Amino acid sequence: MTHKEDNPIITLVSRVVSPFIMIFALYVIFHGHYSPGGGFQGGTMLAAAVLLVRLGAGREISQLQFKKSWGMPLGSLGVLIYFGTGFVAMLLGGNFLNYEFLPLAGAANAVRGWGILFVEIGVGTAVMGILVAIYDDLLEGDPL
Amino acid sequence: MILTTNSPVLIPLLFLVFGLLIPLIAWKRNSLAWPTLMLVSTAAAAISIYNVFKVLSTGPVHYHLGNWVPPIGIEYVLDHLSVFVMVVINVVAFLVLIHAREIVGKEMPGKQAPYFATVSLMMAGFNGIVVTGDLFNLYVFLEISSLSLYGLIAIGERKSPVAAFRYLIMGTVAASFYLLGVGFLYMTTGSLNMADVKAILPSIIGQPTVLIALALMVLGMGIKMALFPLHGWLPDAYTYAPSTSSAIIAPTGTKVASYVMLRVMFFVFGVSYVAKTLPLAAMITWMAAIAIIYGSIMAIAQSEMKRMLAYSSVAQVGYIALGIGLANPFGLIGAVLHVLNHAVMKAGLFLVSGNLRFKLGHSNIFKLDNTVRKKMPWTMAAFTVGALSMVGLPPMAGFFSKWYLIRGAYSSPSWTGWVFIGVIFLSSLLNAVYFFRIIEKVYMKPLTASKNGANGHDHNDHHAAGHVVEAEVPRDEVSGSMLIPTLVLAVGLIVLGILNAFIVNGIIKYIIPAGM
Amino acid sequence: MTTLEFILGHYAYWLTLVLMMIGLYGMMMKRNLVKKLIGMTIFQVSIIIFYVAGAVKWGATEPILDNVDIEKVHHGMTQAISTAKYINPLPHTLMLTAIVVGVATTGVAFALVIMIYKRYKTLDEAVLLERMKKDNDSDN
Amino acid sequence: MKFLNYLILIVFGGLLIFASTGLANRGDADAPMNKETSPAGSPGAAYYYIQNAKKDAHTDNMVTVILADYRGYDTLGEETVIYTAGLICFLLLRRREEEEPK
Amino acid sequence: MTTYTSIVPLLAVLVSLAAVPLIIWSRKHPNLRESWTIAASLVKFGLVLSLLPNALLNKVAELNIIEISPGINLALRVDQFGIFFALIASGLWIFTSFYSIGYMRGENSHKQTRYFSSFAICLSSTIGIAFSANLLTFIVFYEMLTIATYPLVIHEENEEAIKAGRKYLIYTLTAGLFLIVATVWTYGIAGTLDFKAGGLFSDGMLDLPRATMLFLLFLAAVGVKAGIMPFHSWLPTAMAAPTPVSALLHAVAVVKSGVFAVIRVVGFVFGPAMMAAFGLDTILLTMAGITIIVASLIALRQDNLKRRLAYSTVGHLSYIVLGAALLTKSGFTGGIMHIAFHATMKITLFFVAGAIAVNLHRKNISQLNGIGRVMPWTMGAFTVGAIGLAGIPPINGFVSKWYLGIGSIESGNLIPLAILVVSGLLNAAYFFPIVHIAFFRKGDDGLKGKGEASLFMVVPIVICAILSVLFGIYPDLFFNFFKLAGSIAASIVA
Repeated sequence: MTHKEDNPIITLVSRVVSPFIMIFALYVIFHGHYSPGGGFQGGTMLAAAVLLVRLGAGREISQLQFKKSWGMPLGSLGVLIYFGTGFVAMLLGGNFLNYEFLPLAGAANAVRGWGILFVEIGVGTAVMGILVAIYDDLLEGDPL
Repeated sequence: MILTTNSPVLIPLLFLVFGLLIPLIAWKRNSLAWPTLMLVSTAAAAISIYNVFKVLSTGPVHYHLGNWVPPIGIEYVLDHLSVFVMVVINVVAFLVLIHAREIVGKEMPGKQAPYFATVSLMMAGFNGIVVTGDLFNLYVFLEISSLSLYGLIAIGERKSPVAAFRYLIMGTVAASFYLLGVGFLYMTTGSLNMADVKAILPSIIGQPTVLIALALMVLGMGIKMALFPLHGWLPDAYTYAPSTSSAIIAPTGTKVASYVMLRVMFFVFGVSYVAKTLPLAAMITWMAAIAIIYGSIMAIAQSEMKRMLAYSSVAQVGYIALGIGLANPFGLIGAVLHVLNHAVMKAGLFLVSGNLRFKLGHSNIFKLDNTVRKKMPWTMAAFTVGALSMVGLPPMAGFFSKWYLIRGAYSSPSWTGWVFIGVIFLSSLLNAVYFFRIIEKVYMKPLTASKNGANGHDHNDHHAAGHVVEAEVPRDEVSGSMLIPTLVLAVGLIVLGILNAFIVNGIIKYIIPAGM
Repeated sequence: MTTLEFILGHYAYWLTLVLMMIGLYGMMMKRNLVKKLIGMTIFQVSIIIFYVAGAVKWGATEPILDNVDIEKVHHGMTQAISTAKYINPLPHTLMLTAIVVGVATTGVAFALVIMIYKRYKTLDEAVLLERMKKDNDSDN
Repeated sequence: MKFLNYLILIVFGGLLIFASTGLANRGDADAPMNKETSPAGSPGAAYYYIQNAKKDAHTDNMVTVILADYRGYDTLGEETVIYTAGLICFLLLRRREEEEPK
Repeated sequence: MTTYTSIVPLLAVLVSLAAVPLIIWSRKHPNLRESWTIAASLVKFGLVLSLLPNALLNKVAELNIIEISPGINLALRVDQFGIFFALIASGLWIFTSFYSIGYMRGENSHKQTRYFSSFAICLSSTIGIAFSANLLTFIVFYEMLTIATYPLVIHEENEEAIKAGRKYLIYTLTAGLFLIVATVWTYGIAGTLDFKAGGLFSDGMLDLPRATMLFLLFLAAVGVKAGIMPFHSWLPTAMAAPTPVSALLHAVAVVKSGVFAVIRVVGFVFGPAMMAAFGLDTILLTMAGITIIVASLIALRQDNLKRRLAYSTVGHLSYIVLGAALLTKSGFTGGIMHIAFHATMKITLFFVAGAIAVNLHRKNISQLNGIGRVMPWTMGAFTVGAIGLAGIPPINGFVSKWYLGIGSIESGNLIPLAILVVSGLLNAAYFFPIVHIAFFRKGDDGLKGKGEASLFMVVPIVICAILSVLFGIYPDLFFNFFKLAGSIAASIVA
C-alpha cells in the first residue's frame, strides 16, 4: 500500500458500488430462510463491500466508512449475539441453543425460525467485522 | 438449578464467552484482563470438580444441545474419562494462570488483554474437545484450540513465528486428516455421533473405508500429540514460546490430543477393532517405544532447559501412547494416570524454567550454578521434586505411572512386553542422567571456575570458593504469586503419588472400556 | 454393479484425492512458505470438495423445500416428502463450517508469514533456516 | 529424501483411493448416509433433516436449519474459530496505541 | 504366630523424618540442631525397643497405612527379622549421631544442615525397609534410601566425591529398576507381594528358566547394595564420603539393607525349598564365595585405611549372603547374627579411621606408625574390632562365624567352610599389620603433642568395642540377638 496516487475513477466506482453490495448482502442474510444464503455468505459480502473501498479509495477515505478500530468489537458483538440467543434460551430453562424457550410469541417452530434469524444476523455481523479486522491487521505488519 | 442441569456445557461456554469479553473489558486497561480470566478459570476448575462428583454419583451424563437427540443434534457426554481429563486440564491451567500475571506483564507488556483472551479461547477449545460426543463438533473445537495455540506460540521470542508456522502447517494437516477420516466414517455409517457410530460399525466391520478412516484419525491425533516420528513441531514450539504459553500448552495440549486418540480408538472403534482387525495398537506401541528412547536421548543433548523439557515431553507422550497401544487394563490405567502425572510434572517444571527466566533472564543449563539455589531455594526445591518424579522414584507420582505401565507391558501376551519393559527401564535411567546433571550443577559449588563460565571465581580451594559464593549471594526468590503455584504442583506430585490407588479405584477403573 | 458403474460412481472421489495429493505435495516439497500455504489451501479445499461430492443424489435438487412439499408440511404429512428429491444437506452444512475454518487458518498463517518476513527478510525455507542459525550464533 | 517424499505421497494417495472404493456410488439415493434408519436402528440424520426441517423450524432452507439449529453449536464454535483468527492477528500484528508506527 | 495392629512401627519410621524440618528450621543454631538429631535417634531407638518384647513372643505388629496400588497396601509389619535389623540400625544411629557431631565440628565441614537432615531421612528409610510388609513398600523405602544417601556421598563436593556420587546413583538406580521389574514379575506369577517366611511362591508357580531369570533379577536388584561382586564397585568409591557416613551407611544402613534384602529374597520370597529346587542356592553360594576371597585379597593391597575397610566390608557382607545361601538353620542363624555383629565391629573400625583422620589428618596405613601410643583407647578399640573380624574368640565375630561353619557342615558342603577359614586368615593378614605398626613401631615427629580425639568421638568408639566383646561373650545380651536369629532361621527353614 505504499504506492498510492488516488485514481478518481476507481475511488468513485468503489464508493458507489459498495452500498449496493451491502444491500444485496443484507438480502442474502435475511433471505437465508427461503433461498441459498445466510450469515456467512452475507457477512462475507458485507466485508467485501468494505474492503472494496479499502482497496479502491485508500485507507484514509475508507476510515470514514468503517473505522479500523471497529472490526474486533463488531466481531465479538456478532458472536455475542449468537451466544446470547442460545444463552437466553438456557436461562429460560431450556438447553443451550434451544430456541423454543426464547421469549417470543408464536408456535414453537415459528420461534425457532426467529431464533435462526437472530443467529444468522450474529453470524453476519461477526464475519464482516472480523474479516475486515484481519485485513487491517495484516496491513499493519509485524510490530517488532 | 440452571447451573446444575447445564453443568456439562458450562465450562466451554464460560471460557468461550470470556474470550469474547476480555478484549472488551480490558480494551483500555490491560490490567483487568488477568483478574477476569482468573475468575473464569476458578469457576471452570470448580465446575469440573463438581462434574466429577456428578458423574461418580449418577453415572455418565448426556446433554443434548438445542434439545435435539443425537444423531440429529450434537450431544455433550460426561463420562469418567472426559471428566477426568477435564479436571486435569482445568486445575493445572488454573495454577499456571495464577503464575502467569507477572511474567506475562514482563514478557509482553500491553498485550495482556488479547493474550489472556486467546488463552481463554484455547481452554474453551480443549474443554469442548474433551466433553463433546460428536465427531465433527470435536473437529471444530480442535480448530479453535489449534488456532489459539499458534497465536500463543507465535507471540514469543524472535524465532517463535517460524516455530508457530511449522506447527500451523502440521497442525492443519493433522486436523484435515481427522476431518477426512470423519468424512469417510460419515459416508459409510451415515452418522457423526460417537456412540451411534460405535453401534453401527459392527455391521460394516472390515470395510477398507473404515480402516483408513481409523488410520487417518489416529494419524492426525498422532501429529497433534507429537508422537514420534510426527513430533517435529514440538521442540521449537515449546522452546520459543513465552514461558506462560509453554507452561500451559505442555500440560494440556498433548494430553487433550492423546485423549482424543484414546476416545477414537477405544470408544468409537472399540478394542477388538484396533487390536485385531487393524493391528494399529501394536504399531502405536512401537512408535511410542522409539519416541521414549529418542526423546530421552535428545533431551540429554540440549543445553536450554525449556528445550530439554520439550524433548522429555516427546518421551513422556511416548509413555502415554505406549499405555494406549498396549490395549490392556493396566496399560490404560498407566496411560490415563500418566496424563494426570505428566501434566502436573511438566507444568511444575515449566513454571520453574519460567521463574528462572523471570529472575535470571535465561534458562540455559550450562549457565546455572549453585548461586541459583541460594537465590531461589524454593524454586529449586520444586524443580528437584519434579525431577525425582520424572525419574520415577517413589513415592512421587511419576513412579506409579511407570509401575502401571510396566505391569501393562508385563501382562501383554507376547515377548514384546519385555521389550517395552526394557524401554521404560532405559528411559528412566536417561531421565536420571539429564535431571541429575542439573541438580548437580545447582546444588554443588563449582568445581573450578573453568568448568562453568557462569561465575568468575578462580579458587583452587573448594571450601574457599564455596564460602565466597555463599557470602556473595542474597536471597532473590520470585514473588508469592509465582512461587505458590510452583510449590503446589511440586507438593501435588507427592500427594498424587501416595493417593494414586485412590484415583485409580475412584475414577480410572471405570474408564476401562468393555472387551479389554 | 458393473465396473463401469463403479468407476462412474467413484471417479469424482479419486479426482479430489489426487487434488489432495497435489496439496500435500505443495506442503512437503515447496520451499517457499507462501507456496506451502497455497498447498495447504488446496489440501483443505479438496477435502471440502470430497464432502460435497459425496452429498449428491442423481436427479435431486438443492436442499430447499419446493412449494409442493411445503404444502405437504402444512397438512402435517411430513413423511410424504420424498428424500430422493433433495441432495443430502448435512455435508454442505459441515463444509460451510470447514470453509470458514480454512479461511481463519489461512488468515493466521499469513499473519505468521508477515511476521517471519519482517524479521528475516525472506520466505525461502533454506535461507530462513541459515539466518535462524546465525541468530543462534549471535545469541551465544 | 525427495524420492522418499514422493513415495510417501504415492503410497498415501493409493491408500486413500483404496479406501474410497469402499464408498457407495456417488448419487446413490439409498447410500448409507441417506438411509432412513442406520443398521443400528438409530434415525438417519440426513433423512430426518429433509423431512422435518420445515416442521421443526418453519424454514424452507434445510441447510440454514441444520446450520443454525440442529447443529447450531458447530456454527457457534466456528464463529469462535474465525473470531480467534481475528484475535490472533490482533495479538500478533496490531501495534499498541501508545507506540507510534516505525 | 499372632498378629496385632499397632501404630508404633509407623511412628518409629516417621520420627526421624519429623526431625528433618526441625533440623532445617534451626539451621542457624548448631547446638539446637544437633540436639534434634540426638533426640530423634533416642526416641526412635526407644520405639523400636518397645516393639522387641512382643516380637520375642513371636507376636507380629502390623499396620496398613494406605492402599498404594489396587490390591497392594503400603504396609508395615514387624516380624522378628525386621525388629532385629531395626534394632541394629537405630541403636547404632545413636552412636553415629554423637560421633558425627564430633567429626563434623572437628572438620568444621560445610552444609552440616543438609548433612544431618539427609542422615535422618536415611534412618527413616532404613527402618522402613526393616519393617516393610511387602515388596512394593520395600521398593518405596529402598529408593528413598538411595536418594537420601546421595547428598551424603557427595557431601565433600570435590571432584572425587561427585564422581563417587554419579557412580553410586547409576548403580543404585539401575538396581531399583531391576527391583521394580522383578516385583512386577513376582506379582504376575504369585498374585501377592507379602513377605512370607519360607517363600511366597507355592509349588508349580515357577519353572526352571523363569525361576532363574527372576532370581537373577532380584540378585541384581539387591546385590548392588549388598556389595556382591560384580555389583560392589560403587562401595569403595563411595568412601569419598565423610567417615561417619561411611561408618553408618557403608557398615550399617545401606549395605546392611542390601544383605537384609538378600535374606528377605532368599528366605521370604523364594524360600529355601524353591531355592534348592531350582539350584538357585548354588548361584548365590558361588558369587558369595568368590566375593569373600577376592574382596579380602584386594583389601590386602589397599594402603588407604578406609578403602581397606571398605573391601573388608564387601567380604564380610558376603559372609551373610553365604549364610543365607547355605539354606540351613545354622547358616541363617550365623548370617543373621553377622548382620548385627559385623555392624558393631566394622563401625568401630570406621570410627577409628575417622578419629585418626580428624585428629592426625592421616588416611594411609603406612603413616600410622606408633599412633597406638598417642591414641591408646582408639587403637585398642581398633584391635578388638580387628580380632573380631578375623573371627577369633572372645569377640562376637567368632560366634557368627562359628554358626556359619556349622551351617556349611549341615548343608553337607565343605567348600563354604574352607572359604570361611581362608578368609579368616586373610582378615588377620590385612588387619593385624595395622595393629602391629600402630603399637610396636616408632612414631614420627608428627605425633608430638598429639592426644586422643575429642570425647564425642572416643566414647562411641570405646562403647562399640566393648559391645563387640560383650556380644562375643554373651550373644543374648540386652537384645537376645541370638534367640531372635535362631527363631528367625527356624521360621524360614521349617
